Amino acid sequence: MLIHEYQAKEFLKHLGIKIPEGGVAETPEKVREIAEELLVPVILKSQVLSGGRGKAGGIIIARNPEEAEASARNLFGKKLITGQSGNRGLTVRKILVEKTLKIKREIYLGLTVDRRNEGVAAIVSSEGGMEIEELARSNPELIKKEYLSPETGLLPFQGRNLAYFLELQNGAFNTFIEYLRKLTGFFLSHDLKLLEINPLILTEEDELVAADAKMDFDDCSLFRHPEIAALEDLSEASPQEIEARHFHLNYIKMDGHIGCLVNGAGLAMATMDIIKYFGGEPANFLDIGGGVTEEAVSKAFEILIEDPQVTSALINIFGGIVRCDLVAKGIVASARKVSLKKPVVVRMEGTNVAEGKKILEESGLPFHFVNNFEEAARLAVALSRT
Amino acid sequence: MLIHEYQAKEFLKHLGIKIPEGGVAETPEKVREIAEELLVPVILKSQVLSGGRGKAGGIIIARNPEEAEASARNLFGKKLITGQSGNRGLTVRKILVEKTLKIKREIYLGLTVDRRNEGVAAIVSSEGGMEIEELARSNPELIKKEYLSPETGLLPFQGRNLAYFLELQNGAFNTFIEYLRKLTGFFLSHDLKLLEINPLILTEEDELVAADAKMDFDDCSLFRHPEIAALEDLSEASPQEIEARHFHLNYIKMDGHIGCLVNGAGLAMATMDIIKYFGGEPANFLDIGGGVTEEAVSKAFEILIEDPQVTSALINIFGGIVRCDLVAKGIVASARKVSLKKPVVVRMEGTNVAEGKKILEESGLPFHFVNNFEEAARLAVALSRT
Amino acid sequence: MSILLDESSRVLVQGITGKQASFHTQRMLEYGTKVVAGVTPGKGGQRHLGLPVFDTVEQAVKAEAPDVSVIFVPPLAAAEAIMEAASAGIKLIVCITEGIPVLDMLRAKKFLKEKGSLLVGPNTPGVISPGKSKVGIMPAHIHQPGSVGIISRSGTLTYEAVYQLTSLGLGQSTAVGIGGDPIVGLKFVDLLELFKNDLQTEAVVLIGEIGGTAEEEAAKYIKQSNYPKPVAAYVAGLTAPPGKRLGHAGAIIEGGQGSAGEKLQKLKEAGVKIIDNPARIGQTVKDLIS
Amino acid sequence: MSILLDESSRVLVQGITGKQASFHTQRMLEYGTKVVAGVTPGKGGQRHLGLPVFDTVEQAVKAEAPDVSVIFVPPLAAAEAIMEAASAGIKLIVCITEGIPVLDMLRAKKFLKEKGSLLVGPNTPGVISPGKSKVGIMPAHIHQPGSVGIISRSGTLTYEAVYQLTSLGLGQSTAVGIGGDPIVGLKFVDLLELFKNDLQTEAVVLIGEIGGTAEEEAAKYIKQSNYPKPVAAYVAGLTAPPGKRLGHAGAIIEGGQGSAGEKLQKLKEAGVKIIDNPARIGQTVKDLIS
Repeated sequence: MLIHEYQAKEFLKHLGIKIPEGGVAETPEKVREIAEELLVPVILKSQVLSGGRGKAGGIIIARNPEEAEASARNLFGKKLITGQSGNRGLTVRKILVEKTLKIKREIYLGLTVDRRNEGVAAIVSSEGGMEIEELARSNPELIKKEYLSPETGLLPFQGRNLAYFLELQNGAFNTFIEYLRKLTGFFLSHDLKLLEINPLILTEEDELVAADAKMDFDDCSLFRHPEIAALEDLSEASPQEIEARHFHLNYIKMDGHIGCLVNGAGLAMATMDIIKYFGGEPANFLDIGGGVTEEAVSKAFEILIEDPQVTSALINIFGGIVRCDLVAKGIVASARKVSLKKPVVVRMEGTNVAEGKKILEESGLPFHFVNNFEEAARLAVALSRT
Repeated sequence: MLIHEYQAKEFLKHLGIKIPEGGVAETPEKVREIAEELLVPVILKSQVLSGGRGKAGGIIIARNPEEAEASARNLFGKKLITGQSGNRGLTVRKILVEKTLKIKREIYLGLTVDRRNEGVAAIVSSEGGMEIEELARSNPELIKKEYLSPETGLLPFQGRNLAYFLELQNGAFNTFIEYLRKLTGFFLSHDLKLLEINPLILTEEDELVAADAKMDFDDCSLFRHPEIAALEDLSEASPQEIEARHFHLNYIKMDGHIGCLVNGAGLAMATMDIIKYFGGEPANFLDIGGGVTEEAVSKAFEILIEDPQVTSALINIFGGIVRCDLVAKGIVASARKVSLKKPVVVRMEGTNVAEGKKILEESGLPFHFVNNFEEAARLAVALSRT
Repeated sequence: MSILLDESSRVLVQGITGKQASFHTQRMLEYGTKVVAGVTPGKGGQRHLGLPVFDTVEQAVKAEAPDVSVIFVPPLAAAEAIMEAASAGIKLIVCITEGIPVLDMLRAKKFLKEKGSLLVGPNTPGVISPGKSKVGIMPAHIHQPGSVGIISRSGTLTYEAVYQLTSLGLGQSTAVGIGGDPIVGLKFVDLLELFKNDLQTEAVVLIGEIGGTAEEEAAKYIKQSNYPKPVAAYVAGLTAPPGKRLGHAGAIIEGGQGSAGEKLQKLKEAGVKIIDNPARIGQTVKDLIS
Repeated sequence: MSILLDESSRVLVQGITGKQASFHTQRMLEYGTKVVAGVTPGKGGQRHLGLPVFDTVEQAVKAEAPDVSVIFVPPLAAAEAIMEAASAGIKLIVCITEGIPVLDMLRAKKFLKEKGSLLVGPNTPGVISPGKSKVGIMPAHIHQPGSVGIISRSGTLTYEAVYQLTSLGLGQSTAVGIGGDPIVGLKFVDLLELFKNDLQTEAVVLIGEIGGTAEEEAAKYIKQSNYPKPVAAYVAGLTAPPGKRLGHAGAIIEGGQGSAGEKLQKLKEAGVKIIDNPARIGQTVKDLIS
């Protein structure tokens, strides 16, 4: 779970890590007010849950309070389209207003769970401000990693290895190690998956200041961190996505025309893939999961079939833990409710498949039954075009 | 470094581990006062740094305050001779006065650095109150161990394994695991080598109460625990031992007649052994160490030669880091000061041996030079009898 | 021969008295799996589904000598259950639980390395050696004994693959779900190595998905070892949008890495037969063998 | 051949700019040891005793490719220095430092197990393969190349043993101080194993002392492996009182265990030649060989 920059910076502040002076505003007037207090050129940073905000026009420097207010007026309500936002973009609802810094150097500092090495990687680069994956491809020699044990955290020599790599001096050297130690402790105690300070600024006064901050928490750990779970911002989620979450459905909206309802993440991906393979475009990823209820199936079907972009649907169930009859009941209830008009292709196998098909057939609703996975996909693609 | 039972119990109390009600007294009147407050039969426990206090008569039950005062009057100033105290015994200066407990069961609970397995062992037994080494020989099936990693501490299943082994029920089950978790945390954060609660009492009210407590801290770690170092009780150390400590000399008084001054622990032990081998008895263990100063050598020589039990001395130096000339200077200074009358055998090898011997020879003092280790020992033994 | 499991495997169920565990233990017993005991702290001494229940794995090991354990305990205690099993000397641990915090798994894996136990999962349907032993939650009836080894990061997609194979008359030696989490126990490489030495196995199917580098590592291993048996692979998620987690905690394209296309490319270069159409997994393997 | 060290060993000194380290580095250089670099954080880029100084072991490894490191850093940082060396890929770490907290050493040893480096010490005079390389603080002149391997928990007592051997014309293949602390790296058993395969070594001398069970483990190993070379042993502390720490942190008889008598008994039963009189170490070995 990603949190906003301003929220991440609150955590940094509590840890004793320097952040720029500033505040969060939800109105242009408040932006001006904060700018007036800061007394100098300020930077306005749109608080949306995505990287690439700068390129998308979401970050603006203002030389005085008036300019700040005017820029903020433009930003609020604007849809930022970034590499990760999809075509709909992300609406600017909050702006972080900060004092600009006198920059001597920009550093990258990141902590992440490293799947390959099965440890926590502390990563630094002397080229802050760039995307680290980009840099890893173009200039790997500018990056240094240390692998930390989740039990011991940062060992002193690992901090030194990184600080010497960055060629930090005197006070900044020790401050950097201290920051890293605190961040590692926070990372491990709060179950983060990713923590980035990019850039970490070495100011002309030789202070280290976190100019940006990204924190991504492990969703699976939120049960033990209710205070983190409470920070979730659902303002960008569609009503469908929020409803799906409520029913523990894995639903992701996409741009195609064929709605998919599948059990299991792998089979759901494969269903999207086969639609594409036969020339169609999936309208969504939807994994109803193993412990699904009839009610949740109903909701799942409703969400996908009411999507105005959807012109046909493909239901692909391989009953295992999930019983086909339960899925069938849920679909029928929902299809009746929405007075189904779109073509729906059903492919079912596994646990209680006969009972499931019987329920669908007896409903009198216009389902297309296809036993073969491939044929089902072909038909759903064909039907989406009629 | 061992601390007293009452000090160890203070730590337990801070950790939230139940200890019997009571207090420490240094006078019989104070003992009576505490006994009056406790209102029931009390137990008087002599606070000396040794096990086996019960057998030595250092632990007494008193049925009323008068009896408590009378018993305390007998105890204060008494010399307790235990298995670990040596013949001189340990003087009772403080008495811990505690309410007696209604005992349902007695449990042994210990944490120790296990040299063989190179981990921290948590050890329990359903037979509390006995010495664990004794029990390990006679009834090993009554003991269960779990090895804890110094990084993770107690894993929940390890606590359960031990608690089920002890057949604890309900509240006591969970309390036991909680105690163990806290004790492990304390052990690891405070650098203990041994922590024993023996017995841990299960009372008739099903509460777990630490009836006794032993804590031995790692001397090497005291630099980072000044608050622990401050608890050291030197009241039993002889002035010689305190002086030796002050000069970083490893000095241990023994019961023989031949004083030893050696560099290196292994060679010092070997020197004691060879004295014994030739029928003598060493008066002390003394390792002057590698980083010794001339002044410390002087002090070392003074301590051993002024011991009234000593009838001859053996100086055995194998110069490595330690230079023979430095040792010689130290000895000469000291020998002059005490106007040496006892025979001293000197065997020197290694770094600057020629210079060392020259200094000793030119001092005009009556040193016996022997180059051979064996001959030196023989002579020292012979001289001790004249 | 098969790998990991055979007729003699003695299975312990951790968390046996739970609802899911009870249901699936019943199914395993019906399949003929030698389930010998269960563990639920606090319920030691009881019997459940006709099996003895113990408070600790250690007690269960002492009494019934299981060599495999299958874990159905909730996410917050599952990593610890893995460590408990390893500490008690269980050789193969199959963790069904989904949703274990990733740092818990890092700690558990470090622990496993010291103890030397093998882990399958977490977030796996389990392992089955058809006709011999089933340890997990997969529907039994779709399987049939045979010569194809299956290694998969997915649950239902594995069933799909097995179903296709069985429909074409191709049985399976062992099917292993390695789990959909970012940090799992045995990976493609480890299992390829086991299948290599398994006489019963003639060909191996890898079912990968987006995220991580397990498929790339498999490709490297296959290439470097001149893998002696034919391997076919399907990788799910060609249509997956970057940065989105697709159901499995481990199924996410991060920082431009872990896409299906990249994985397929590497596998192809290693000489693996690529399956483009997930409806043709069975047919592809059939063509590959004959 | 010798063990652990030979002419080609490239040695790094951690904490090189300290007083003790400087003194002994000078001695090592005089002996002909290939000291190639030093590390002192904050002094990288300087030169000391003609050697390049680096801020981190990693930098030193990159520049000078040492395969042995000798540690002279203070107790509070020494365990960490061991981990730093292991992390940087140093194969043999010799830790001279005395007084490292025991829990620090437990952590360091766990770390070493993961990295696979060998540790000698702490609280050791070091290792010397006479005529080839000396890594430590032992007086060089008493040694001479030869065929006796020495493994000892003590410093000066080792010098005594070496002196006796050399005086009788018996040289040493390698002399290893394993250290006087309760938790050390290589133990008697590990080094006996190395000496077993060393062609230069004809006989081994063990010098033990009270405390712990290293001697008992050695006895067991010698017995079980039918150790093919003659072994003689002296164990210091027959006169040691129980419960008292005799100089070395590890030299203490605890709970009735770790006495010299017990150790000697076990070694005797394993067929080891027991040396009663510490002045006869050399003579005993001479009799044993000839």
